[in-house]
Amino acid sequence: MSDIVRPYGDTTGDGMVQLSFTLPIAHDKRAEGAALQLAGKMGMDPAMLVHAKQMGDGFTFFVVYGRVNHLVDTSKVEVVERDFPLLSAKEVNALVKRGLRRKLSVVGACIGTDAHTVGIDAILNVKGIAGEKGLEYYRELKVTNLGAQVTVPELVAAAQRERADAVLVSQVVTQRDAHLHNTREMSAAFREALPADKRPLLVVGGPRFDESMAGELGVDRIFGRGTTPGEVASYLVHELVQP
Amino acid sequence: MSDIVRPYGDTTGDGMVQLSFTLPIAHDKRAEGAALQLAGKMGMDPAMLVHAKQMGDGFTFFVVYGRVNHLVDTSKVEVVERDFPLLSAKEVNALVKRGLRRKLSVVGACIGTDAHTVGIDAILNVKGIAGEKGLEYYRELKVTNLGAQVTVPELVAAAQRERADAVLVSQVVTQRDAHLHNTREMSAAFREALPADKRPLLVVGGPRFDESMAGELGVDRIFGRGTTPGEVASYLVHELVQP
Amino acid sequence: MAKLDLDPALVSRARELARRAGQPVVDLARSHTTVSVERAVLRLAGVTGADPDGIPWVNRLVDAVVDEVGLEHGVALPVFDALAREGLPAGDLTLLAQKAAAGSVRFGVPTGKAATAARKVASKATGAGLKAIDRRRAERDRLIKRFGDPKQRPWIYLIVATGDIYEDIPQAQAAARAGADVIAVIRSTGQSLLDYVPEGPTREGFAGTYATQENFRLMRAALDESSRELKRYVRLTNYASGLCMPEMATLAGLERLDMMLNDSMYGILFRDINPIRTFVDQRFSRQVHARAGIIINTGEDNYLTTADAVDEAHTVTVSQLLNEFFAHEAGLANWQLGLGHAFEINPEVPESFRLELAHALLARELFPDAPLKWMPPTKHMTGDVFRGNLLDGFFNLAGAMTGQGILLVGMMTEAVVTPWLSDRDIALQNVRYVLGAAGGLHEDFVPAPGGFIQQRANLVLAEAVRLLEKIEGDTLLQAIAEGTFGIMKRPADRGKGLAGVAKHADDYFNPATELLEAS
Amino acid sequence: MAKLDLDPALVSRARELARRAGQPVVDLARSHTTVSVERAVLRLAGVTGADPDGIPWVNRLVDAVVDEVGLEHGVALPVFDALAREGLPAGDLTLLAQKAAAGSVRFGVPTGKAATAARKVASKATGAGLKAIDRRRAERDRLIKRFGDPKQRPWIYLIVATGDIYEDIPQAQAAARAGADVIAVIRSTGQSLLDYVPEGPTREGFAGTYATQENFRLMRAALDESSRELKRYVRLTNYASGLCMPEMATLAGLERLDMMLNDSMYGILFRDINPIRTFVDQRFSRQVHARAGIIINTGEDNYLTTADAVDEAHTVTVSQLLNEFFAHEAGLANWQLGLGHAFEINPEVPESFRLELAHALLARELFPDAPLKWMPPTKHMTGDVFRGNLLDGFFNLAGAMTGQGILLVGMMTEAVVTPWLSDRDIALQNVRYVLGAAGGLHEDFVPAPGGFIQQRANLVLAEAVRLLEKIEGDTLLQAIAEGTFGIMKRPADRGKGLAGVAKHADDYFNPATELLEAS
Ligand code: B12
Ligand code: B12
Ligand SMILES: Cc1ncc(COP(=O)(O)O)c(C=O)c1O
Ligand SMILES: Cc1ncc(COP(=O)(O)O)c(C=O)c1O
Repeated sequence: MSDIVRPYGDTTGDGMVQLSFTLPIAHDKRAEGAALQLAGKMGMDPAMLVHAKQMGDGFTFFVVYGRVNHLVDTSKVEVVERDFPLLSAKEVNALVKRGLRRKLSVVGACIGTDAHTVGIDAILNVKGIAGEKGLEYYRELKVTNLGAQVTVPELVAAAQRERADAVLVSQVVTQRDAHLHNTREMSAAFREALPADKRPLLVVGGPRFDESMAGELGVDRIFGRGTTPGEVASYLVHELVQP
Repeated sequence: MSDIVRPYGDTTGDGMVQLSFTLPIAHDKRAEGAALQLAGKMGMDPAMLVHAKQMGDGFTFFVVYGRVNHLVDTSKVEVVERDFPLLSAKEVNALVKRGLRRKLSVVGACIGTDAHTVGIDAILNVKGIAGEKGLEYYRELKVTNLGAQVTVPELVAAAQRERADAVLVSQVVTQRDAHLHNTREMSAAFREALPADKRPLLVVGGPRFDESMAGELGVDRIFGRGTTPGEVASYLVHELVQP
Repeated sequence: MAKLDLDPALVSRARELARRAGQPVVDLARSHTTVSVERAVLRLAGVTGADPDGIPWVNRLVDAVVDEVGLEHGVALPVFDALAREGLPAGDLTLLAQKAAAGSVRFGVPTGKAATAARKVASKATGAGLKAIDRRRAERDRLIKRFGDPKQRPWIYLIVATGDIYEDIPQAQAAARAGADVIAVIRSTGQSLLDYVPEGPTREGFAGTYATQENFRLMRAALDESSRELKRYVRLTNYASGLCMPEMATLAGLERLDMMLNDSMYGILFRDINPIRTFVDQRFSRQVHARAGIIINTGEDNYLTTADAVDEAHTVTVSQLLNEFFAHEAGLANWQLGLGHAFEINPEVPESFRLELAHALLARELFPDAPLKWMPPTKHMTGDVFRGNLLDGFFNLAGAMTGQGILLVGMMTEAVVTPWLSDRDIALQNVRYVLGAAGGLHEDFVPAPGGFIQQRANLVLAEAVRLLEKIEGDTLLQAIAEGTFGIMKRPADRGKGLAGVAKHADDYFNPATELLEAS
Repeated sequence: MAKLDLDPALVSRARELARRAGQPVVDLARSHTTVSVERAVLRLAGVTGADPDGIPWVNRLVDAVVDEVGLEHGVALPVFDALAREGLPAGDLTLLAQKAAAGSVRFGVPTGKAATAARKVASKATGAGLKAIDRRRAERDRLIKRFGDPKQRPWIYLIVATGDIYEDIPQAQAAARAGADVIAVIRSTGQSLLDYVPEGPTREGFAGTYATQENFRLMRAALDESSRELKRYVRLTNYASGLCMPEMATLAGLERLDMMLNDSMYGILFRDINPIRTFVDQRFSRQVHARAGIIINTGEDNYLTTADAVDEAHTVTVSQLLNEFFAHEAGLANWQLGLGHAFEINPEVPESFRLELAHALLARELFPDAPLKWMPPTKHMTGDVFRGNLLDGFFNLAGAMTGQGILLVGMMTEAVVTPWLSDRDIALQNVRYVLGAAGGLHEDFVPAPGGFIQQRANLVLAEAVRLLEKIEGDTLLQAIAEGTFGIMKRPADRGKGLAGVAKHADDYFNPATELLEAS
């Protein structure tokens, strides 16, 4: 099978997509033309403007259907594939015990003004998520969950106090790129506070991260939507425990 | 005010749009990467993949939100603006009577295998649409509505028989560009059957036409979604009656 | 169950009026034949295939007979007489057709012994066709027993419409996997006006796929595979409608289709097919459906795309009563009557949802044993697909609250395109949510006594009775001519296909009808 | 109206238990003060503005007093005493604050005549603040009389959350024009943990706009304009929550906000604010709301984002009963109690919609005179915006069928972004459709006697009573520490803002509380 695919409406190769957006202009023929111009610039041709509705004084919402001419080359897709084996809790415990000869210390928090703890709790708390227990359940992991709205200095201090092997940070609010700013601030603080060889593994997670941005944000790994505790535990063992 | 605008999510200039499509591949990380690749090619950056759902064996549906970088230049928008005055039924009748000294003959039909007559009936029948009466209601217009699934030869013959000043054709089904094929076939047939000066004015309409394609399709005018009979009558007078 | 407090006397009166309005049309149907009825007979007798131009041999054969002896005697006698004269065995009818097309056979209407002999062979041959249909029906019963019926009512009914049978198949299977209980393959525009059934697998329909025997077979086989995989018998639907209605019914029986769109008036109103032609074809096709155990779906929903769903609600009721009468007369049982109606009230109308509930319950209570076919909003759908999906959800809810039998799943892109793969998935998710979350809500839905819903339903019933009284006085053909249904005016002496109709001669013979009416 | 057949004795018992569980907390609140309560007093007395770093003068003044004499006497006496000593008129409190910040004023707790004098001036000054609030309340009454209340229940409540007051304003006006009856300006993340109220108009919030007196004023003025245009009084909502709860309540009263999110436990559970701090602040802020004629919105809906909406449904009921008790004790009338609950059951749960109806009706029947605040699905919303809009439609329907008072409009992009302009428009269209098409359906909604819905509602009530019994035995603070609500464990000696709490000294004096409790 070829690596090249196109969007599929109801026939192979038809290239059909649906698009919606608002333009800050009142609704008239010119506005519809403007909407089609945007669709055209996005590569839709032909584009059918199927809905236009003015909102308030000077905004119009549009729905456009049509064919895009772009080809998708699946061989050129870059993804962060899981590059470590998925382990059971038992295996994680055994490997930590054998490889580290002490408990592996994990410090977690939701930093900045973000107060969404459900995600980090899903990873850390015994309760876990999707039928998997969280990291607290792992006998050989020592988990310190700092909760929400933790400042970066507090986090760095806690990591030092707990001799953290890994620091797990959650960021859910993304408006104005809050998650990116906070993550950068956090990784910079660790770089400043600790020499490279004393620095804990830095892991961030949240539903709207782009997993390929780890390098850019100065962290070791990013976990996105639908992460499970087992994946995180397996990753920690892979990175921190000599086999 | 500037002619340049960008899509608006919740802040001026944020450029935010929503996109959905299906790719003919099973759902995995690579598929998500492929979806983001497409969004990237459409000019979305950053693009957030917010939903992915496999359908059947080898298809995945995606929803993507994000910023597009394209600018919309409203001064470059090309639209078919109404270039004739909008007349009342009274005015239409008066002008026809004075300018033509006979009834203006209109032949309407839904051609090809298309059987959607509601649109053409809305234009032609007395009942009309959106509170406006249809062309049959105009005393000085003679309307022959051939109904649905009329073949092109039947239409040409009827136009000759009725000495049509204008032929009004409706096309609603657009799958596989049926409306475009049928319109081209129709205009070619009239070109073949009649010399240029005997040819009736050719008008097509339907909800999914691009009004700027008249030249390409060999017709004099295209009417789209939400056309009213008054607009059509005014256009006919503008084109066919000397002032 | 009775939530509307309908007056039983009024209900009986409505049925009686429908019977009286319908009977003259039945008499018409019993005394006429059409080219398609005759072709259906030949298909039952075993004629298959098409000439190199794609014209089926049944067409060539019927045309040849009609050319020489006319249609009024039926083709069975001339054909089996010629077969005997040519010394061909009954199995070689197709060969006879080929010869006839080449002009090398003569036809006449046999009399006496020749006629008796022809009659006998004809009955045997068409009887074999009916037996094949019986076997497919038994097979369906076996498969349903093995795989089971859908767990829930309403059954979930989805359309595929790519134009290409080989794209349709995987889409249909995906839909079945996602929860569809019934798959309908929409036909190409224009097919209903073809006076022949195309042959073979096809890939070039517009907004639908050609109905051919081979396409029927391919899709049924694919869905049998899905049924096995899903442990649930997935039904297949097509259209017995248009100029070839009787043949479509026959092919559906032969290929084990499970439901067929089949209305007594749709072709007249929406395809401008001649009324007599339609009523004759319709009766024969229903007799075949009755025999084949096929559920029919009638088309009242369509009226509400051209007429207003509030003003003309009673015309739907009237048409349902007529469709019921014609169906019973043709031998269909109540469980085979997928009477149509639809959620087509303008959503801007105040209390539109409660009006929908009133109309849907009225149908439910008038036809308690029929698996009503509940059609989604189409007319008031727009390019606003977000609103569209919401409206479809309320349609699904109305279906669940009023106990509809067959839920035709609405698509958010109704006003935009024929359904995309993803539209179907989104639509099924919508249905699953509504049935899962509110499937039992009908228990708590008790229209207030004398309240809005009861009043509305009783008003519609009263208007229906009033209209039936008028129709009974004027005749149904007159009512159709005047635009009573879907505001389409269709006089009895106009419309397509009238040339293919003939009044029976005294010696008219149709072995299929005889066998069908005997059973 | 009673559709659930609840046992009145059980309902009374639930209320009595809530009273008994709540009373110790009220006693706590009556015997403690907090820095924010004291700052609120100074705001009522007329201190305004902030220092060049943006720290309000009320903070500088309270901090100065606390530094010298501690919090336990209240700041009114030390401040008005100092004012007198400085020879400043009562109107110059802000000047005093500036001096205090510069370190040029000394504070002490006056006694005897000085105390009596300070008390008198303090009462007069704060009384002037309360009178300003009274004037705003009268103004609201006038405007409502002039422009009218929304025609329908539930009121339609929409959020704006751009972070920039100048983007918020046109969006709020557009929403009002599209049908919103109430506009809530969501606050920036983090504001609730600021121990001061920012000043001036702001443009840099994250996922919300800072609550400042100036932003309140700007938005209220904009909505007054909309009210005039639309001939319907458009209400404005913000948050009396977080470390500055009492001050927010005061500013809301001064700027004629109409509703405030104000819960007795939200800050404890979801912002990790110290329980004592919260209960003290909460009582004062509610006394101010009572005086200002503001409707409070409680936060039980939030529990269902962290706890399961079926398993923990009874914790919502328990919390509503506690919120009701605390509110009445603080002087709020039933019409001011926008008790919260939400449509948060996993939509995959069988009969989830009927379960929602049961829960929503339970709240309705337990609090017949309260304008319940009905919150849309959030937890089970996903990036599938098509499904999201559908779910919001069923949420709207449940709201209409169960007579909710304030409908917080759900957005299809809940799991994606803070609402876009178009999301709000789509959401309002959804509400309009549901209320227009099915607004009267409650008439036909009659839960089957002894059926699914009645059983469920009665079970939740029984579980609530059982939990209240346990809380009454163990104390509410203990229950909170154990994670009873929203499965968040919050011990009474932990959490933010504890340093800002003090037990009243014997000479504690708070002129505002005295006046509020006298009225
Ligand atoms: C629950 C919730 C709340 C609860 C939070 C309770 C709590 N203790 O966490 C409450 C009600 C308090 C709340 C409040 C607010 N919320 Co909120 N909330 C949500 C909601 C409904 C669900 C989030 C959630 O719990 N998801 C479930 C968890 C399990 O998923 P997850 O977080 O993605 O986590 C998974 C992965 O991402 C990953 N992961 C996450 N973190 C980490 C970390 C590591 C190390 C790893 C390895 C993995 C990992 O693994 C997890 C398990 O699979 C979302 C909407 C939605 N449906 O998504 C809005 C949402 C997140 N909230 C939002 C907002 C704006 C707010 C407020 C700021 C609104 C306001 N101004 O008042 C407030 C204030 C909160 C604040 N200061 O941060 C916005 C954010 C918009 C944006 N994109 O910027 C959302 C999207 C809603 C919206 N559309 O407006 N919220
Ligand atoms: C009503 C309807 C029907 C009715 C038609 C009844 C009749 N007598 O017309 C019935 C039920 C019979 C029907 C059948 C079918 N339909 Co149909 N139908 C519709 C529906 C619901 C509404 C169309 C309509 O009436 N609109 C109202 C009129 C007033 O609007 P309009 O046509 O746009 O006309 C306005 C303008 O466009 C303009 N205009 C139009 N024509 C002209 C001409 C001139 C000269 C001028 C000046 C202006 C003008 O002015 C009009 C007034 O403003 C649409 C879905 C939808 N909601 O849009 C599907 C739809 C058009 N149907 C569709 C299909 C596929 C079919 C079928 C082919 C399905 C099948 N295979 O069985 C059949 C067969 C029809 C055939 N052979 O053509 C598709 C077309 C898909 C596509 N884009 O290609 C649609 C979009 C539904 C869908 N999503 O699948 N249909
Ligand atoms: C009863 C009935 N028959 C037939 C059809 C389809 O007809 P055609 O194949 O002529 O488009 C429909 C359309 O939905 C219908 O409702
Ligand atoms: C009762 C209540 N108070 C306050 C808030 C908001 O709190 P914060 O401003 O701390 O984010 C909410 C959130 O929706 C709430 O429900």
